[in-house]
Amino acid sequence: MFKKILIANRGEIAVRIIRACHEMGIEAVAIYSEPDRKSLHVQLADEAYLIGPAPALESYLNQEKIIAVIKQCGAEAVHPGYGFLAENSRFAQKLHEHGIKFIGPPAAAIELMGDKMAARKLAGQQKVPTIPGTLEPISSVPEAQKIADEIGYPVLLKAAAGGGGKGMRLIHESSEMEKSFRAAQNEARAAFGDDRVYLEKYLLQPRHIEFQILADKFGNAIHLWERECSIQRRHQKLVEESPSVLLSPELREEMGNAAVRLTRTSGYQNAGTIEFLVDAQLNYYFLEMNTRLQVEHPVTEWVTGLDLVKQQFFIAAGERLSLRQEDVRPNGHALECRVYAEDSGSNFLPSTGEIAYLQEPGGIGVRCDSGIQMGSIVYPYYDSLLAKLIVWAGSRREAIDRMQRALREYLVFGVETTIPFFIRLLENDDFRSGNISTHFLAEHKGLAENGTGNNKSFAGAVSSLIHFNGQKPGSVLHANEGDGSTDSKWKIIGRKEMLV
Amino acid sequence: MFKKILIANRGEIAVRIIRACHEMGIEAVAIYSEPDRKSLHVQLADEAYLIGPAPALESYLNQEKIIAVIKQCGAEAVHPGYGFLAENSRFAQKLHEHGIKFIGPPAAAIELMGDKMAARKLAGQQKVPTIPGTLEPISSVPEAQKIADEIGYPVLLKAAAGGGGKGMRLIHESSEMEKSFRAAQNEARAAFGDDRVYLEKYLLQPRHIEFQILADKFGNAIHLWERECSIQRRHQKLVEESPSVLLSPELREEMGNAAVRLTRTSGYQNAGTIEFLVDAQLNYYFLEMNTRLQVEHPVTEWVTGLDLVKQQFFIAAGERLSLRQEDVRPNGHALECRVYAEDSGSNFLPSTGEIAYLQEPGGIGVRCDSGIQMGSIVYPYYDSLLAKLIVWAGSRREAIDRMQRALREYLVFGVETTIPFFIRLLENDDFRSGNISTHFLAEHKGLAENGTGNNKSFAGAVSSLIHFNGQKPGSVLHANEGDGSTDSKWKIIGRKEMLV
Amino acid sequence: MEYQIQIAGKTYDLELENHRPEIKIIYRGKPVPYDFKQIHANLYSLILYGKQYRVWLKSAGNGSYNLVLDQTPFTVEVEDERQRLRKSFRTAETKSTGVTEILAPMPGLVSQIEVEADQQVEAGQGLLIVEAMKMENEIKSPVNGTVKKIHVNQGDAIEKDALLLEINEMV
Amino acid sequence: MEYQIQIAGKTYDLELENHRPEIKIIYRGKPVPYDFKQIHANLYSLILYGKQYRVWLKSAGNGSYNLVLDQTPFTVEVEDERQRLRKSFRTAETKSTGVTEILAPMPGLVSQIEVEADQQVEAGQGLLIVEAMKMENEIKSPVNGTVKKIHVNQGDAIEKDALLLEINEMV
Repeated sequence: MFKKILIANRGEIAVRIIRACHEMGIEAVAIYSEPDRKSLHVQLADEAYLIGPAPALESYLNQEKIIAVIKQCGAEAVHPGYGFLAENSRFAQKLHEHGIKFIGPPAAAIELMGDKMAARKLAGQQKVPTIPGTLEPISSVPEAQKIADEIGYPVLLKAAAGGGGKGMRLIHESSEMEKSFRAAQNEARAAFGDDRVYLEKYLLQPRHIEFQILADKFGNAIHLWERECSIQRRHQKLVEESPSVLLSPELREEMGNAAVRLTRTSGYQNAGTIEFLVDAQLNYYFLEMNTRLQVEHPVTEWVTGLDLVKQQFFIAAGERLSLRQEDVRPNGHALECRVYAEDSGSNFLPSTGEIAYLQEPGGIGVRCDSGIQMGSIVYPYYDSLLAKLIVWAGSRREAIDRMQRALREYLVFGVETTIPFFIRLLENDDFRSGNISTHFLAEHKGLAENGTGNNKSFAGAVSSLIHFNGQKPGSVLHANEGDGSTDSKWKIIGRKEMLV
Repeated sequence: MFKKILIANRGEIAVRIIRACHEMGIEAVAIYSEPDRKSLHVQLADEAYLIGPAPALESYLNQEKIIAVIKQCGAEAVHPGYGFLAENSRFAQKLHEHGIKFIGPPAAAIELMGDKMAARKLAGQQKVPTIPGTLEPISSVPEAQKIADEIGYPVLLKAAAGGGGKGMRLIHESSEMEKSFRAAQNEARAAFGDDRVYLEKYLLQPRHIEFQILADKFGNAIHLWERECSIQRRHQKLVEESPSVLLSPELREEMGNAAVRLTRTSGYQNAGTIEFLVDAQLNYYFLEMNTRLQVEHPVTEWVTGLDLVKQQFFIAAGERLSLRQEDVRPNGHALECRVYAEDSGSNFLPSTGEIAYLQEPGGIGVRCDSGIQMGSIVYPYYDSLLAKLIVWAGSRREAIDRMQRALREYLVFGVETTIPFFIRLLENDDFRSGNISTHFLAEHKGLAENGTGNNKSFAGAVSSLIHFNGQKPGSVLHANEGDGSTDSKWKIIGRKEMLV
Repeated sequence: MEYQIQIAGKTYDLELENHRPEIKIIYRGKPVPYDFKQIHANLYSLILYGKQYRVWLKSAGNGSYNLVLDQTPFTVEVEDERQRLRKSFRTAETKSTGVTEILAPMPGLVSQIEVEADQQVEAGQGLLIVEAMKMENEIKSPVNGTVKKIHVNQGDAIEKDALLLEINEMV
Repeated sequence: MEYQIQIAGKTYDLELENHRPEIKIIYRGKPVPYDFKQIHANLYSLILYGKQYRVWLKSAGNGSYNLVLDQTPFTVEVEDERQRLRKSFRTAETKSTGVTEILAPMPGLVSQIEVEADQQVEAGQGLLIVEAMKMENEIKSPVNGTVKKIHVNQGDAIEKDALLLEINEMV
């Protein structure tokens, strides 16, 4: 096993990987940009090296500098996390040439499966259904309009090199094509340095269901069952769970087998994810493969009992998978909410600033994967994911109740977060009954708005008044001020007044 | 199900119970003594009532006041936690008379099984082995000396009403009896208001293994398998785990059946624990029953996937056990470390003060049940348990590695804690190989001492010097200051200097 | 002293009585049993009629407060009678000028400006695109009107609440 | 300026050079690459030769520090040459008086006093019992000697570091 690993990432995922290192007695090396000097991932690492100024291109995406640090500190392997260089085949190739292990798939597999169009072709060959659309990049607006007319609106424009919703646009009619085509190309170029886009039919009421994959270099590949990630905003996931309430055991097995087939034939190694869309008639379509660890990997970890990052280390170190498909027996229900620094009340606009107060939830069945601490600064330079809250329980219903409890305990002040949104979401009857799709938010617009909290307004008024007068001691209520009966006088008054 | 529950406790266990309430939509009512006004359990509750000044007798043990608050707030049931009134049959009886549910066993079962000597008698009738010793209270020193001579030294003096190591004394020879007898009586009287003591043979190399029990009012009783709690100081548990590495499947099943038999015949209801000692020859002896939720219940929760506090609510509300014995299938390995405000370097002396900084560990497989937050004050009035750190992993070895990782992340400053001790304990080869007994600490005295940390002294010297000079900016090392080779100049210097 | 407190569309009239060292709050003629303790900087625990609230409270000056109460945000105005009088007077004077200022909702980079000066815009129409956290965020007009002035250029790095452009509101 | 720093039984001679705005630390003639940043009140992150340490640091005044470095506690003395000289002089003057003061290791209640004034005691012998957190804790003599004076009575509530008794050390 490796003795020292460099983590080419920041935030919660860097912390996640450091934890796996420490549990295996591996030294964890952090890199950081100038504004990240005081970040949590730096403090938890064994070694830390400044890599450049704030812009990612000059720091977390700066391959030359990262390789120089690897040489300097003597790390034997690099974990890229997700985002940044995680799906960059040239980086993987360059490390390989320097004799450094890339903890991820071989460069060739990234290139093949990372190219959304090539992956679609491979799926077709393997008789895995794909969404109707183009298999080649589209070079012009008129061409796009022609193809869209053929497969029928609405259609989705997607980046060939894409992921995470970047470079993606929904088009309802021909007249919208020009503006969206440009925007998708620009966003794809900015995000991936590759402006190829393609077209897919836009499914109605689709559900996003993906299968976690592990494959070693000996040709063994297994899946760790599915995650449902249908709750999204701007084509980015907000809530993930495992298992999905939608799948029958038969369909689950069929999709799992399809995912393993695709993984094997692509020469894939390490952890990866095969994403599907499933429509209301339970037809499933291969969407794309993510050739890296996913943000939402913890829900799979909890139902299977496996540590996916450790599995990645074993595979990258050349070990054989220690599990057969029949050994992977999922148990219970896991749910994840992504805590973004975003204001759900203002269309999920990013929110920046200092984390003035932080209290993360704990107790039974709660896991918090956090990249922040009290005093952390949330900058506009990077992704707005602060932390992930994951819960487990014996049933989906209990998991939702537990998540509600944990969200209510979770105090983050100083920036806006998605926590209040999740509290409202988890109260929603459609969500609770599993009646969800990737269009859920569009169909439940009210959920994004902050509530009025009328029943607490009196408490708010009193708090403000006390503070206004300098927080002088109040008239403390002693237990024995009541007369001992359930009808104590002040209590009746209290109840009435609170209902005004 | 109950709509409102009052929690007659404080600290981490009150927080634990509040969480179960909130996950079930039950309103949680806290009580607090004057110094506990700002405690975490108060802040997480839906309602909170001042119950009296600091001394427990005037607050958390004040039955009249607690019952007055219950009447006042309209709670339908009381959860006593552990300690305080948890094993007080008179309190349970009084609540019953007021029509309030006591979330625990019936008063008669507390009285029967809470009396250590009566429980020993019952075990004998049920053919469950007991430790050689007396079945009646001992009234005088000469009587004690006579019996001890018969069963052979060393012997243990124990409080009939006891628990938690209070009123317990180890006696190696006849001459020690007088002083220890008085001390045990005094401690028993102070702790339980009952100074009856009895004698037991002191086993060599015994291991403490206990079985978690659930029983409903319809006569159904099951066990949730075992916990091993052999790592103790002053007869109080420090580390607990499930499963125990000692037991064979056959012995485990036999002890589980014995535990269920004792539970059934005692008319017990709700959650409880049957404690055994197991000697080096794998003989097991019934030790006592704890007629309440145990501090260490989370390790059972994690391997079984059950929420024990919710199970207590269901049973107290008159529901039937939803599980049969064959439904309880433990999975993986769970480990708990109790974070006490004690200085292990000074013989585990209590440490008090303000929690000046707190950062609890998170991430995969980690559960923190905490009663504190940053700014909390640790008072000398109550038990010194601040929090419990629980981990789960697929194997014991991985669980220990995970616990090590979590302990290293765990920052508590302002009071001394047992965290540094646990870090040393978990590195110990005997502990790692499962070669443990209740005498482990006595046999590994070095573990209690703080290490010298020589390899960090240079970093300590530099930190102090910088601070002494007003924390001026340092000569920041940029990644590109190295020459890009593994032999960069400052690194070689650095390594050498750090080894001085 | 009497106070008027506005919160969540409601107005509460509360009276303060100073019985040193205690302060009594009177509502509708009856004392309000409360206990308010600071937990950490801006975090407080309020126990009111036995109910417990965790209150995040930040003063915005002049009796204005931003509050988060059990995950619900509030803005509050506390005024005594004198202040209320003065304020209502001032409000009457400075009645809406019909100009809407568009402020940056977050720090970022102006990646595209979609309108020109004097252009007519409708409520909901895109005005410009700000890039932050690797996402493009379109800033939309909250009103119908015409663009009065554009204060930023494409490529500008902007702070939160920077003035981006002004719109003459159509009446 | 040169400093001598004592920690964990070791002494480091470090030199400070002031190159505003940077401060260089020189050890054995070579600059020490470090970066020291405050995270929260007494918590710091030190990066030293690339290694990262979380440092809890509290000044006890006069160059004395209590430190916790990755869960290991240290006490540190920082002295410049002048202070060192003065201190060694002072130490020589106030050379041990042979009296050992027994201080309370924690707050609590004196539940029993096991010795009397003028009684001879051995190292390890119990002196008194302090009850705290519901546990009885026996305070033992660290030295051989005779009890000089007992400063507390049974039943007294005591603060941490309260003077409990004095022992005349046997030489």
